[in-house]
Amino acid sequence: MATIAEPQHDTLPTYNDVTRDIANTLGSPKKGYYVLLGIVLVVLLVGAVALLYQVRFGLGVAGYRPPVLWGVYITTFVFWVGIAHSGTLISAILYLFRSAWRTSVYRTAEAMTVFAVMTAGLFPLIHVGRIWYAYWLFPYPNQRQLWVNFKSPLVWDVFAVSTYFTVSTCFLIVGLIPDVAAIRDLAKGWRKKLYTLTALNWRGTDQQWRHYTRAYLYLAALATPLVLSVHSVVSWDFAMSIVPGWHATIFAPYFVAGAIYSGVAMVVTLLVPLRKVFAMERYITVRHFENLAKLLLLTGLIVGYAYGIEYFIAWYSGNPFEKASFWNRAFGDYWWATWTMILCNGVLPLFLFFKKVRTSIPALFVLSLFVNLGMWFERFVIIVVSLSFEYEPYAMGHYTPSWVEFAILAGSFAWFFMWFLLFAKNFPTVSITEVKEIMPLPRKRKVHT
Amino acid sequence: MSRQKSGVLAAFRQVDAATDAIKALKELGHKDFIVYTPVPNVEVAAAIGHKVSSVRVWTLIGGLLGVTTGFAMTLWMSYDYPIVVGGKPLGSIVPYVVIGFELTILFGALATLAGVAFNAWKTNQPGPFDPRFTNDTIGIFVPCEEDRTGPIEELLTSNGATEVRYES
Amino acid sequence: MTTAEQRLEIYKRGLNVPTQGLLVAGAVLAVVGIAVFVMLLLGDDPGRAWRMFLVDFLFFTGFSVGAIIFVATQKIAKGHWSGPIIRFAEATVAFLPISLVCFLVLFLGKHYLFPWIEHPTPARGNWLTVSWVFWRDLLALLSVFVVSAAFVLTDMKPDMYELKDHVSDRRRRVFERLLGGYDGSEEALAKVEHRVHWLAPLLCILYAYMFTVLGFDLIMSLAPYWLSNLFGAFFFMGAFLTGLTMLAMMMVYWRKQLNLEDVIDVHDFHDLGKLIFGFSIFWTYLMFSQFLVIWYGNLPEETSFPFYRFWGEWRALAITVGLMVFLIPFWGLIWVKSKITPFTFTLFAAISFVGVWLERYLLVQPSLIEHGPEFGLPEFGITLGFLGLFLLAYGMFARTFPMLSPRLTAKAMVVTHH
Amino acid sequence: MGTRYCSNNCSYKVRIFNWFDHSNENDPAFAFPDPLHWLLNPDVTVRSKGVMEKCTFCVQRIRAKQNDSKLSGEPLADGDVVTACQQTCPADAIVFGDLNDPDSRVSAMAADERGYRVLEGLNTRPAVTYLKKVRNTVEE
Repeated sequence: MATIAEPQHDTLPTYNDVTRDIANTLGSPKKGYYVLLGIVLVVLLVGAVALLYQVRFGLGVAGYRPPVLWGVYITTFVFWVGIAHSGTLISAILYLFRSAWRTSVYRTAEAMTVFAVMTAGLFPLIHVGRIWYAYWLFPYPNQRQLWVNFKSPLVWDVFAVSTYFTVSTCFLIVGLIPDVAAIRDLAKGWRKKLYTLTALNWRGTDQQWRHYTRAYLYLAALATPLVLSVHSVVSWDFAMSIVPGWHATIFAPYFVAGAIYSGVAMVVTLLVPLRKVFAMERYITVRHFENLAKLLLLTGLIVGYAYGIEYFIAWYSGNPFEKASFWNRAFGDYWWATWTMILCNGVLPLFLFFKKVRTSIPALFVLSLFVNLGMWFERFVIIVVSLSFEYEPYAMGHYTPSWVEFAILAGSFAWFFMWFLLFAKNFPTVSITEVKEIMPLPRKRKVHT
Repeated sequence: MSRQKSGVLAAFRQVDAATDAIKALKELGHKDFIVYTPVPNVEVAAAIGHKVSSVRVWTLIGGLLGVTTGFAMTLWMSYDYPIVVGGKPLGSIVPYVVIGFELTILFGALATLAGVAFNAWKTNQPGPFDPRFTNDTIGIFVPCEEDRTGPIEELLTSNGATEVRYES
Repeated sequence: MTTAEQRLEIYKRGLNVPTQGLLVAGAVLAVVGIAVFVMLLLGDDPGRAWRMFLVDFLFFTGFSVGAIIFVATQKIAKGHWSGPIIRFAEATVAFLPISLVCFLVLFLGKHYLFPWIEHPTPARGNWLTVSWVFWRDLLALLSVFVVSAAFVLTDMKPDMYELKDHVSDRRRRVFERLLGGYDGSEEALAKVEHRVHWLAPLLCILYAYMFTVLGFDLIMSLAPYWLSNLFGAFFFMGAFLTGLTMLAMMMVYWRKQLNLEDVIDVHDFHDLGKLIFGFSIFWTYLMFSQFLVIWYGNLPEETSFPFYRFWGEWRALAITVGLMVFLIPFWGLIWVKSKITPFTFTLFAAISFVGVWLERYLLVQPSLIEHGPEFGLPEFGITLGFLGLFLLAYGMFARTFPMLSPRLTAKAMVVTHH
Repeated sequence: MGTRYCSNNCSYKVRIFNWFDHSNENDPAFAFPDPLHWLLNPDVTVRSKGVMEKCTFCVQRIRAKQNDSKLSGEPLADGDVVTACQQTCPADAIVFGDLNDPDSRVSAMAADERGYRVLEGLNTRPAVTYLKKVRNTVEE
């Protein structure tokens, strides 16, 4: 199990402190919480109305102009799937690597994963022309005796994203069980009933732990290749086609790195206020942020590498379509989107080489917002700009999103934050059990190390 | 849950005290005691000496089932509804790897869950519980008859139990 | 816990290592290899020798640097567990000067290797011309080698200082010269640590970019109209995997030679085994990512390269590579038992190692010849020659420098001691 | 159900998507009030919103001829099927037929040295072959 080389805090909290401090974050919300929740619900309502409007009148109310038939919706889909990835990285991959620092941040990341996939999953539905036939995507026996086309990357997507949702939800719930049991034993009233139900009779017996720790390990081992595969499959939605700017072998790892990059940024965005509001400074320290910053730097560098290679190979190929496509990205109609992306994802993370930036929480927070922005634009550039400028000059066009798309985009953030707010007040956003796990239990004999 | 057993319930604050007590209990031939810990602990697990959980067999079988299902389903459906798309062969292994892989993970994960649920149910140990056991206290419950608690209580106390009581 | 003297006794084992076998074997193989190479150059098919020379240059340089990159990643991730085995990886630095010479030699055979000399690609300007490729790749190699050397040297300083009183005068003089101003003080140590943590990421970044350039120039350009923008990453991650498998074999070898059973324990096998397992999967992932996209896109200019290798005369070799780098290590190393048993651990590492060698062969050769694979004296002779040179360099390093780092080993033992 | 993926991947951008429900008289986007409904071809359905379309090479005409030939027992001859565009083209510039039949007129013309296909380099093997203009290159 996890061992620690150095103490994480100046004075180690006791087990009792941990349970108490984290349990204190639950229940009894203040006024600000309701105000926030209210705002979120209003925005969500606006998004929902926009969606209903679009369903009633047809997709034409969005800003699509041929040849750009994928726009903000797919951009946002990829964006949210990407956000989801860091959660699994932090919870599963770092678990396998036995990184002790993950313990106090992984729950937030993992909850974020589940909610981000829930948000992402809506977008393919919002995006299709006939949402009421969405079930056609699944291979089920039907009267017409036809099956889905397994050669279509969109069908892979259905399998990948739904698998990802299932597995990351399992992972979150399994991780929650001992924690919920711990708060169950403190709670009163209806919450006690809720936690008793969700703790599934967890008592922490030796037999329970024996199976639990194994299962957790295997789930982590399964989630690790899964997280690589999901965004790879998403990237293959693009790379399988021969659209210039889409057809690239580097897409899979490049998208995965980008996904983790944006996801870590979102974790930082969420953790900074959360730590403040919940007074979690003792558990989520600057060291945690620095480690997150290092992850950001690493993935940011990979993304930067991919940008460089893409442009280089576009030139190296000597293929006029590829060349033109990349030239258009940088200097065409959408130059502003491309340069936003390059600046936010390629240049800004370089500041993370400085320890001062890595250890400054305000700086990291601001940076994380820029990264989120940059990553949204990255997908926008890849999807919209490539589509607007393909092979045939007669079929080139310009796309500007409509108010419906913006409303639904805003609604998606509201939807995500609604779940997160509800989660944060009802379930521990810092893992009680795992934070304890990296702290030594008291002993009667001294151990020398 | 089956009928609650009666026996001695002890609370420990120190991990090595608990492991000493477990070792001592095992030496006396006790087998069906229950140890409650707030976190999984390697020392405690080593002292009890359980075999590795059989959950891994579930994961493996689930994964293999998943990969088989993935390829079988895609290939069979391609030939059952034969339509050539994009000039690709009807049953194309290359893209079906994706489906095969995803189902491996899905089935593997679900089988792991089923495995942990099944094993936890099968090895369920009914016994008294104290809310502190999920917080900061290690608990040991030794089932025994009321008139034979003496030596067990003494063993637990001498190894460092902070609290010992009889539960029926 | 051991006392200071007991510890010193352990570290002395890493100081006086038996290198006779390595050096003799290395010298014999090197002589044989060079003889075979020269003989072939004078024969009627010098191209065959040059092609194999390129394959082996890529393979041996790849895993030598790959092993050092592994060290750098350990420094970045603060993976203290690897302390006792770190020098076995760092020792490959001794091969880098030889690699550099091999690179220079390689260009003597340029006309047998680079099709773009006879059929230039003007669309790319001067990018694929002898002088550009030569200077660019030389610069790439030099930058990686210099930083690698600086990195390894810095990491060794405290160890050399600590052990300099326990070695012969000759080695002592070497140590003292290399130590520079290092005086064993707290500040000096802090400076070393700082430098290591600064050089490690730099080395990784350089490695990624420079080996991408090498992969593009020395493999991809052999089929001048084929391209895959993941190829650079595929090349350097494959090299990294061989770095790991080489380290695995070295770890088992030195553990036995130096009686390090008490220092290198089950956990090290398990950890390194997991890494090899993971990066085998990652190799497969990168391979599949390229293949799927190319297969699906079905553009003639892209498909020629993989299809030529996956179907027809090369098919058997391609399948062998897939088995050796992915399937066999996957099913071999998925079990805990096989990872912690030295025999199986070495076996699967070796299979993967040789598998990547075949993979390099498969990447290079079909671009240059019209017929199927051929394995004979030239192929094995030249490879054994490279192996000999590598073993010589490695043995010379082991003769001179401490193969067990006192400070890193001590750290590892503190951390893994539960 | 309208993912529009096929259009994205179409190098020729010949696909048309139905953004609104032009055929539904209860919809604000209804486009064919009396007498405009006479514009519509009775042989094909008007698609609802969310459906992707492209030129089908007049599949309704092909099917009709196929049925005729089945009923009469006589095999389809080259030139039996005439597409709408072919029928209306005053210059007879469009030829339709079975490319799989090596003896058909269209096969012969496609094999002509003047024949070229759009974006041939992409290996998409389109079914439409154009014939180059014959130019007197000596004078130009």
